[in-house]
Amino acid sequence: MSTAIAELQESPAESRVNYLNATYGIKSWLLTLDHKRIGLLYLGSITLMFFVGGMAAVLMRLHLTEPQGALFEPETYNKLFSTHGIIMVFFFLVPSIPATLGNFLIPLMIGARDVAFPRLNLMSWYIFITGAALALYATLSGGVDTGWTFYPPYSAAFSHTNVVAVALGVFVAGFSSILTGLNFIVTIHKMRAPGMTWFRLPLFIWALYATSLIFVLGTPVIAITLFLLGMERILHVGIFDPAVGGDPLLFQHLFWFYSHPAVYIMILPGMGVVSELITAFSRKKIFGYAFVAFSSLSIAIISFIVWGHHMFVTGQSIYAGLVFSVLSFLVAIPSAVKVFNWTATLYKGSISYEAPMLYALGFIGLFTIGGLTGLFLAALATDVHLNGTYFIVAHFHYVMVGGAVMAYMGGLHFWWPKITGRLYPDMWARIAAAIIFIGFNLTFFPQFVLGYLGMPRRYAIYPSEFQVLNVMSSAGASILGIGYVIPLIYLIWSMRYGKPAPPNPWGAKGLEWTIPSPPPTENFETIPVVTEDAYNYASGAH
Amino acid sequence: MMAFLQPGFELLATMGGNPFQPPSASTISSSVDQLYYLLSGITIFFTVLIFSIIFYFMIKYRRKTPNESGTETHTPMSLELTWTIIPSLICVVLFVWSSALYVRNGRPPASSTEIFVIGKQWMWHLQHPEGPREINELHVPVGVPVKLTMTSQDVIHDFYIPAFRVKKDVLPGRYSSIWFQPTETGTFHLFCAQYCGTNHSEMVGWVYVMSPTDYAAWLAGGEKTESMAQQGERLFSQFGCGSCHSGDAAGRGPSLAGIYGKPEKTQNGETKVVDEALIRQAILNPNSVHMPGYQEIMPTYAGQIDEEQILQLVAYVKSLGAEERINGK
Amino acid sequence: MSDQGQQGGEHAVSGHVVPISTYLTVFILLMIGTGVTTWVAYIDLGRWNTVVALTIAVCKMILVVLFFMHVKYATGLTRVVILAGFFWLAIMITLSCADELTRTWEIVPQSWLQQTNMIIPMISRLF
Amino acid sequence: MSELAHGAHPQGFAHQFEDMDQQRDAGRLGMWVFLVTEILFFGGMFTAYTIYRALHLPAFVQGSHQLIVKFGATNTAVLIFSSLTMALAIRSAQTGRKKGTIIFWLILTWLLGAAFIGIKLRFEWYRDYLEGLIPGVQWFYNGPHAPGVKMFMCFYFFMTGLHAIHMVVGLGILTVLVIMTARNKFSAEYYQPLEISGLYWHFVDIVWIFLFPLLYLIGGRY
Repeated sequence: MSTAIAELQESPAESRVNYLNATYGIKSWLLTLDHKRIGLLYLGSITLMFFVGGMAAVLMRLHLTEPQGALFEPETYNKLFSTHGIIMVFFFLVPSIPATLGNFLIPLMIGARDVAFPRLNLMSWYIFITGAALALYATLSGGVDTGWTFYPPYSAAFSHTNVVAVALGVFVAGFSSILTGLNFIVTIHKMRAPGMTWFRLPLFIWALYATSLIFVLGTPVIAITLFLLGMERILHVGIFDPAVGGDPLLFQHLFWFYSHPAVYIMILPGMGVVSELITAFSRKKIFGYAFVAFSSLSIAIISFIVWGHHMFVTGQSIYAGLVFSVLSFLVAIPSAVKVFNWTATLYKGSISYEAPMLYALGFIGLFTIGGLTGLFLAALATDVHLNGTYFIVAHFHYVMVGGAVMAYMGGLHFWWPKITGRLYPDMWARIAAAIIFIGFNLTFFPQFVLGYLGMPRRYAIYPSEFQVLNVMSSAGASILGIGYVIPLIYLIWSMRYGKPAPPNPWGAKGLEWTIPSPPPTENFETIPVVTEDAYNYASGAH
Repeated sequence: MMAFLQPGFELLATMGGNPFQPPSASTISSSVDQLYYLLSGITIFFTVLIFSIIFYFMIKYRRKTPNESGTETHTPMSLELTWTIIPSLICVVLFVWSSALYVRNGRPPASSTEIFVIGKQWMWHLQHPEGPREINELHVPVGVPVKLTMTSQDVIHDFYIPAFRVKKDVLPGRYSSIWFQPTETGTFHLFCAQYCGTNHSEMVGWVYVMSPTDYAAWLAGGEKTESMAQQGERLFSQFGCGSCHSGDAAGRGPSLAGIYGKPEKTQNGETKVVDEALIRQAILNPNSVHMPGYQEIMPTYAGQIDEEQILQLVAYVKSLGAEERINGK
Repeated sequence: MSDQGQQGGEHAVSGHVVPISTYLTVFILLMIGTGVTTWVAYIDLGRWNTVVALTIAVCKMILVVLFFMHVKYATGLTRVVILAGFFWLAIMITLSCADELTRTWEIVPQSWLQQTNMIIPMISRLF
Repeated sequence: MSELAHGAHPQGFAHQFEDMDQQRDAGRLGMWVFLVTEILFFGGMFTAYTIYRALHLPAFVQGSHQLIVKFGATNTAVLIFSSLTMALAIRSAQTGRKKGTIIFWLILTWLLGAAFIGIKLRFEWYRDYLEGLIPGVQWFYNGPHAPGVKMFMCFYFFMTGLHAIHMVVGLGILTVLVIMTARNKFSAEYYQPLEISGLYWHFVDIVWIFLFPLLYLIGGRY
């Protein structure tokens, strides 16, 4: 791939100085400026958040096995789904792929020694941790019961829970997103190796560039919105209080101006990962590189003009509803283009089925369902019936969990040998992938039906005719839960006992595979010069 | 596509209820369902398509030797255009159809019966113009269009009747409305579909669709109550509204007779149609809709009057024909 | 140099020195703008007061951005970044207003109702 | 690729870059991207303001009349002047002037910024406090359109408050720049911290250029 590849020795990781063993001690990690170590710091923190949010989900599903609620008072249940939503959205999904894999891989993939602003990078991890600690403290000590959407007037005047503390946590974590996005944009613009032109960039980089745009353009708005909400709650000045002329729907507009694009913060990096996995495991150039690249950008841009579809039944004017509906349908097109291009990439490939590929294929299937069910919600007449029901819950879990988390798991497995220098047991990984896929569908498919039948979301108790489907969903959730614990175990195990990984275990293309696993602190001994397109598998030699 | 699916669902429905479909009991529910089936058809078609292609490729092009690479294919523009244009066309059709349905369902027929709804944590208060009040229950006659005028006393709620496929947020500080025309008698779920606090899931109730005779009997039965307009009239005199809005030209306030539904000029020079929302605003924040030619002397009644009483006053004002005089004068 | 392609031109202009006279001219124009804005506020132009005040503000902003912030001498990339910021602000304001300011309009115009009554049977017959 | 990369490191050079030009470009782009986030940050507030102003115009006019134009106008002039001095500080670094000159312009900028905040605090906010015009803290206003005026004053305090916080941060940055200049950190070849701090300072100025007509001059003063 590059003319300046250092001679690779097949020496075991331990005997060579790399970014993991270059320095030791807590301080060398907490004060590190190395993008790879910062990526690992994020990995640790978001894994913790994932299991906290996951615990809340497990408890919710257990509670819902009985129509009258099996475990909790409604108040506790409300706190559980709020905790689940807030932790998973703001502290797991948003930073998941960008802050871990993105941090680790962007400089490696574009041939740079580090991101443009390493200090800022470390600072954004500290900001994230501060926000996360605040949110965790607030949710665990008394909790919050507004849902992750914080709609006033409930959140501003009626809830008796820790709304301000949690909103502050999200507000703080927002600045971490902004700084990460800023860092990535500058890095991708200014730090590319010689010869690494825009159209030679791996698609993962395109996807992260699009994601960073959303970070930078959207996150400030949620920050200011939560600031206004906090002020309203503390001072009761009436910004969102209709009694004095305020408009609670204005909060929803500002909230969704960020939070709809935030969905694409979660899914776009996933799409980038899948583009990498599909090409690597079919050993073939991606089908329609430019289409996939530009569809990332157009998704990022269109994502900002569709937020009103969250508000079709809120009393938004019918005229705005029509505009937002037609714009929402627009997103379907670049998403469809991506799915078709991935599928076509398989054509005449040389396909192998290691665990990352299984996750990638699972992603395509689940994202297809998640995307298509989005059409129901962009269509005004059906949205009226389905909005606020379990159909919504199922739809966005298909996109966020079936899409983003599958891709995250796939990416983590794909680059794990590069990150740790160790191989994990592939058989276990395949089993886990299959369990997650099955458990996921069992959990969330029944929820589509529940939603169409009319069961509203966020219900602690529900009419008994919905019990069968709820029990099915809970059963699926227990399988899904097991599916997520297995990788945690074997990945941790592999860090110590796994076989040492060669520099390029998959025979994949890309600058990150030209350097040893794990990479040295400076990434590249000499900056490579890129002379060919991405995914040039035709050039031979794996 | 629909043609394939619908008979199946209908068959299931005749076989003692379709477990995958909620009851369909209003004039709009079947058209919404039709769109829903089309969307389901599209979803199933493309999901099956993608899955089959993937499985086919997975088997056909599996890696046979470890060092094999894929065969490079070139990207035909025509293919890219095909799968850009076909989804676009599908989206256009879906948008036009769903929007047409939404727009048509957005405006109640002029002949609708009006029922007033107040949401509060965590119950629904409903009042019929004839006077009867209900909590978490709604009795309506079959075959008659019903318009609900709704407001909330505290947080945002959402009035949702799955069997009618209607849903609308109920917001504090303003009136929102939905309408439906039940086609079948029976008992149907009523849900709050916007999270509204601790007992959100208990803010549920039942809608009873009755035959016109049963409905008339239901209205007549129970405690004898004044109509909403009569209750409003009582409030009108209780708050002393008639001392200014006396109905003659010499009154300190404008006459309210026949004012409902008419465009009126406000002091800012805007022309506004007098509707429920404007009357509400005039009671709570009089100066904001002050009419020219009168002094700004009306005090606000915010805090002295609740949402239910405002609705009764609205009903009273609506009941005033142009020829009637206020307060029986 | 490591950067390729689009950004090639940036380095040539990295240290542009703006003459003091330009700075002073811009400063004087900005001061005049402030004076005019304030002065105009005391003249009754009806709705145009706001338009004039904001137009002057935009002009002042453009002067600051072009000269004090050196964008006149910067690359296309910088300009795109700035325009993106304002474009997204415009999206937010326009689409929020699309709802907030049309809510008091007639719920559904009568003519639309008639059209939907034509469209719906036409499309549903297709399927 | 530059020969500098692993050779002698020039003043202020960071290891992850290939050469000074790349570092300069990256820093400048980074600041611009940051300013874009600032546009959207203030933008959320401007959006809310625009909508409420349209919905409650008479009340907002009434609210605007509670403010004193002469202080707003003075402060606009003060800030524009400080932008000029900031630009001149950068120019003197660019052209390799003595560090005394740079420090002179920086301190002048600092003083103008402080004057802005002083005027804001002493003649505006303090007076608002005495007159009970601070919603949620001290509120006596009883005139016409009271709810709308309260809303207006909320926005006035949030917007000018956020702006003032940015000013205070700016003063902090200026202090650091003065110290760095005094320690000979800058030269005609390396003055980037000055340059990108200047961008920030000018941005804060621009925000005020909009806040002045939007808050003080609604509906005219005739």
